[in-house]
Amino acid sequence: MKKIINDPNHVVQDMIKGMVMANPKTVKQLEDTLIIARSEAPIANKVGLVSGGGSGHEPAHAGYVGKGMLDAAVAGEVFTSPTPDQVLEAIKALDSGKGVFLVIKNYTGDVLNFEMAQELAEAEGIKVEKVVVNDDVAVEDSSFTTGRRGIAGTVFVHKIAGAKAESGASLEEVKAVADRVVKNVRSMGMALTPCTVPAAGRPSFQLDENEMEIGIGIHGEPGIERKSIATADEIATELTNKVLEDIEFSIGDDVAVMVNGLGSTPEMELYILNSKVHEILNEKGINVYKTFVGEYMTSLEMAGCSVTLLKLDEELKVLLDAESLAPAFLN
Amino acid sequence: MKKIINDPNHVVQDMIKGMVMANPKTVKQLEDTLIIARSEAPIANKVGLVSGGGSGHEPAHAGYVGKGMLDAAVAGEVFTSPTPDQVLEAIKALDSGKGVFLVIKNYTGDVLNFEMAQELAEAEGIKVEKVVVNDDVAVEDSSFTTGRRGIAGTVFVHKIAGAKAESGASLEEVKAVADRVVKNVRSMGMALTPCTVPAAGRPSFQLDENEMEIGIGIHGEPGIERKSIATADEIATELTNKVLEDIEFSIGDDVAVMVNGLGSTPEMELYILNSKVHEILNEKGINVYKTFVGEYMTSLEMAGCSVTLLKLDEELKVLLDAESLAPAFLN
Amino acid sequence: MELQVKDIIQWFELTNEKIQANKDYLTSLDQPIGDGDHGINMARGFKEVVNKISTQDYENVADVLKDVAMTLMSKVGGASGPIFGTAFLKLSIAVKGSDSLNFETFTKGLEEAVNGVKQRGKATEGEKTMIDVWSPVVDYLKSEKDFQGDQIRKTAKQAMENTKEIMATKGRASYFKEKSIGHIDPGAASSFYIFEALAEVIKGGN
Amino acid sequence: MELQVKDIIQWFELTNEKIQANKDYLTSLDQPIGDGDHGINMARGFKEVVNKISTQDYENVADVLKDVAMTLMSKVGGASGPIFGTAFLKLSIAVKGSDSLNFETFTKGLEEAVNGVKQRGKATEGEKTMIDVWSPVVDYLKSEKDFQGDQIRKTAKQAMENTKEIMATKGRASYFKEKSIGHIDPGAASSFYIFEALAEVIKGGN
Ligand SMILES: Nc1ncnc2c1ncn2[C@@H]1O[C@H](COP(=O)(O)OP(=O)(O)O)[C@@H](O)[C@H]1O
Ligand SMILES: Nc1ncnc2c1ncn2[C@@H]1O[C@H](COP(=O)(O)OP(=O)(O)O)[C@@H](O)[C@H]1O
Ligand SMILES: [Mg+2]
Ligand SMILES: [Mg+2]
Ligand SMILES: [Mg+2]
Ligand SMILES: [Mg+2]
Repeated sequence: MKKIINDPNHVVQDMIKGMVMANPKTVKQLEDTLIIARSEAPIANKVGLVSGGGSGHEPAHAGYVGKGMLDAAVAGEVFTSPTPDQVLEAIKALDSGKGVFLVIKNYTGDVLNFEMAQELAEAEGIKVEKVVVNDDVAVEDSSFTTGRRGIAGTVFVHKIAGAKAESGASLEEVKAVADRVVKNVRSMGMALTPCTVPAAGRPSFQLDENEMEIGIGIHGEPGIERKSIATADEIATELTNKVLEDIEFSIGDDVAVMVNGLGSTPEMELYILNSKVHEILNEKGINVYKTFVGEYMTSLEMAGCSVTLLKLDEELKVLLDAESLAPAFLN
Repeated sequence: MKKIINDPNHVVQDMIKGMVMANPKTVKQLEDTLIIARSEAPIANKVGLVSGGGSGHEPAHAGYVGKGMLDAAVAGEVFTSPTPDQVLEAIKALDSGKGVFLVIKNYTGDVLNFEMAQELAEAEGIKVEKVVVNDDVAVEDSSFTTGRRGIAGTVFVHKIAGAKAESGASLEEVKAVADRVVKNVRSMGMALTPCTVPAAGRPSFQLDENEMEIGIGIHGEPGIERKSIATADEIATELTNKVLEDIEFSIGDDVAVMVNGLGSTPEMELYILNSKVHEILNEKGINVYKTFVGEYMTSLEMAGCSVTLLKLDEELKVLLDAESLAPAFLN
Repeated sequence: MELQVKDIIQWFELTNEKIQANKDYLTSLDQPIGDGDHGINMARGFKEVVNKISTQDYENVADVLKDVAMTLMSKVGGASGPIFGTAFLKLSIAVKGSDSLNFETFTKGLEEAVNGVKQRGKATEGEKTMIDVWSPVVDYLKSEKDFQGDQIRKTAKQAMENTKEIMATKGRASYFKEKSIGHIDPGAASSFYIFEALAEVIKGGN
Repeated sequence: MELQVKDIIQWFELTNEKIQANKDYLTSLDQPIGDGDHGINMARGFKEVVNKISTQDYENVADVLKDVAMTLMSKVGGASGPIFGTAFLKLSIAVKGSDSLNFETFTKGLEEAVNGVKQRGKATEGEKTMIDVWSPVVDYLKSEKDFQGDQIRKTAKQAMENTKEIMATKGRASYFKEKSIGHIDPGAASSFYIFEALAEVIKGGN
């Protein structure tokens, strides 16, 4: 394991410290927690937006804390959901009376811990709503979720629900738009190499020199198929078609595209892939409204990528284009 | 070699295509070239800003094309400077009569090819000035440069000279401020793993499982020392101190910090490093004005990082804070 | 026999020893069919459990169990934190009031624990989770009259081994079914250590 | 003998064959002391050179050399593109007017080429570059009266081998000096292929 770290059991704490130091004006760490919140939180008359999950997916989720996106991100240990007490702290720190909205990726751990926090917060009289993001079309049920996994599409939920909340919308309105994003977003990923959880010290799986794994999750959970490495065009075609099969698109539909790197795949390769994704969408008469190429939801230093499509209506476009001051999604 | 590509000899063309597709409103590819330019170029009454160099350093340089930064980026083959005719095309496409400014990283190839382009452009009556960036304190002269190499500090030159040019400054004024950035910026890097040039098909060097290389260049050129892998704190200390030794800082000086990932180092690790860099600067009484953590000047999928410090005066602060619409440096 | 406060404390001290000793093994079980953190999670959690309970004075067993539950809940995270947390919380609630645990109360409490886990995680037997160890142990206890350490251990061990053969059923895609076969469920393995530790406490107490 | 247009064309065809055959070798020379692209660069450039000159009709040698130079300049990039481009451009300019090249003109032209390279790259002998092959070849030619293929080849080969021993001098840090020793300079190696090809043309022409 070759990593620039101090203590493998202390990476999350050390990271959070470095994040706050990098953005001292915009974010703060809530004392004795692994929560990064907007420095001005709680914000009066605004629904608070909380997300989070295991660490190792940076810039998710702390990079999306900022005006127009999240109000707080709760970090768990690497690939491990944060605990209910931490999520509860975030909810309590954000609530300004208008309620708090939770964006949860669909993993058993995340769902259980966030739900327990929700129950505890509700018991304290705080209004809480949530959305569970399940954009990954690779697997119907995976070894540790019920239903689809949540991957890179989550970032669109942060952006759009964040813009809605920023506009002063109610908790119900924020939930409605977040649900609409979840309904319209699909993703699929693939990997060329595994990644190593620092405290584990060895790679989570093995892939031969000429193998790739299609449909992999963002923690190295198994995918659909392991096969010989293909060209960028073939990979783009397989991922894009799987996504397109799963959601109804009509000619003239507007989509946002995200070509997401999982960690060590160079931007060069993501752009090569992007070119084919666009070609496929053009052929089908689907209109690309906006494209995002880069690292948005990573899996430590895994090599690989995912392709996300979000079908847009007029309101979603406006919210996607709205201002964001989150360091990892400046807009 | 595991890469998401089509033809190893065609990666740069494919990448440029995908880049333009991702940002169709803001940039264009100049026909029959590997040049990405702002879609509205040439811009009347504005000094044109051109940079570029070998590919494989993405988002450098095309990601920095946009309002407030570069007007064009010329891409060479992977790790190979673009040719004079390409640079000349960019100069000609940008010139609006106010002259064109070249930002060159100090590698023999870049300097030679850009200089020849400058000579050819001047012969056609275009005013051209340049700056050669040499921020890398690791080596005095390297195997293929005379003088120091140019690495991540170049991004600050793009940002600040870009903001100056955007403000309507003259060619001489742009050059003066770029020279000031170069005088005040220093960097140093290290690597944990090598990278593979697609057309070469094998890694550029070897590092043992417990080895790192200090002072490495962004093409895998040799550094100062190969030694046992150290902790993040030790690495931060070594890199930061080398930079601090090279440039005079006084208590109360303002600096911009860039903690740059070389390709496959997770953001988590960069933030861990950042925390120690800040600690060292705090101890010395140096004031961090702004911090940039992420991938700014990469070396394909190399694992490693660099630390850059830029000493700021009042004008540099204003220019650093000025608006930028370049996709890789939104501000 | 009846389990006293000191027995319950010893139960978790022994569990912790086993978890720490098998941390890497538990993580390795989580790598092929999970995300490779189970040993790390459990080791972090049980270390804190022992830190917590070995410095407190307890009047009754329910309070020990509650501290165990709350510590797991707030230190483990992931799926296993709330699941094991819920299990011990339900056990604690079920045995409230008793300052020692007789066989019947314990069995009843463990049954409540399994029900709580099923409700919390929306899972049931045969889905390759820790339930596939806890539920057979409860079934075995219900067929008995008193604590028998060896039999508890044997039942848990067999149940853990059996998770190897379980393949994902309803809703799980076919490629997944095959992939999960042949692997012991990590949560089942840590559950085995929990019951093995219990068995040792019982044996010592006999 | 005098080198005719067809000889010059053959010179670059043979050079191209050698460069293509040794592309990986040249790249591997560039890995320890450079950035691992020299073979790729040279192969890309010389392929284009041959494409260009084998489809044109030439009246005189200077025009062939000019096309070689311009093609290298616009297709190679890196340091070697402008360097080799400049070398052949200077040679072309120096031999302008002659429709074939006698020994004296060629030698004079090659000397101009080396001067041009030194000026362009601000380097000189003993700095572990292609100059350390070109310059000894010019020196040898100046000591001769006519083309002798074998001797040109031998001189270039020896000079190339000698770059192994050269260590970075003035200004180059000490750690670097040591690292570069023991490695042939990649540009010196490709220069050797250029002169070896020339030697074969001469031999054939004799
Ligand atoms: N819904 C569930 N019900 C009961 N146990 C579960 C459930 N989901 C997961 N588990 C248990 O949790 C274990 C995984 O724990 P762990 O690896 O620590 O958390 P995570 O899956 O979040 O990484 C599984 O092996 C399984 O025994
Ligand atoms: N200043 C210089 N003068 C002469 N030759 C040089 C100079 N710099 C580099 N070279 C030659 O160029 C070769 C490297 O070429 P190449 O690898 O293609 O370009 P780059 O160094 O830009 O990657 C070196 O081996 C050396 O022979
Ligand atoms: Mg986990
Ligand atoms: Mg090069
Ligand atoms: Mg796990
Ligand atoms: Mg080279």
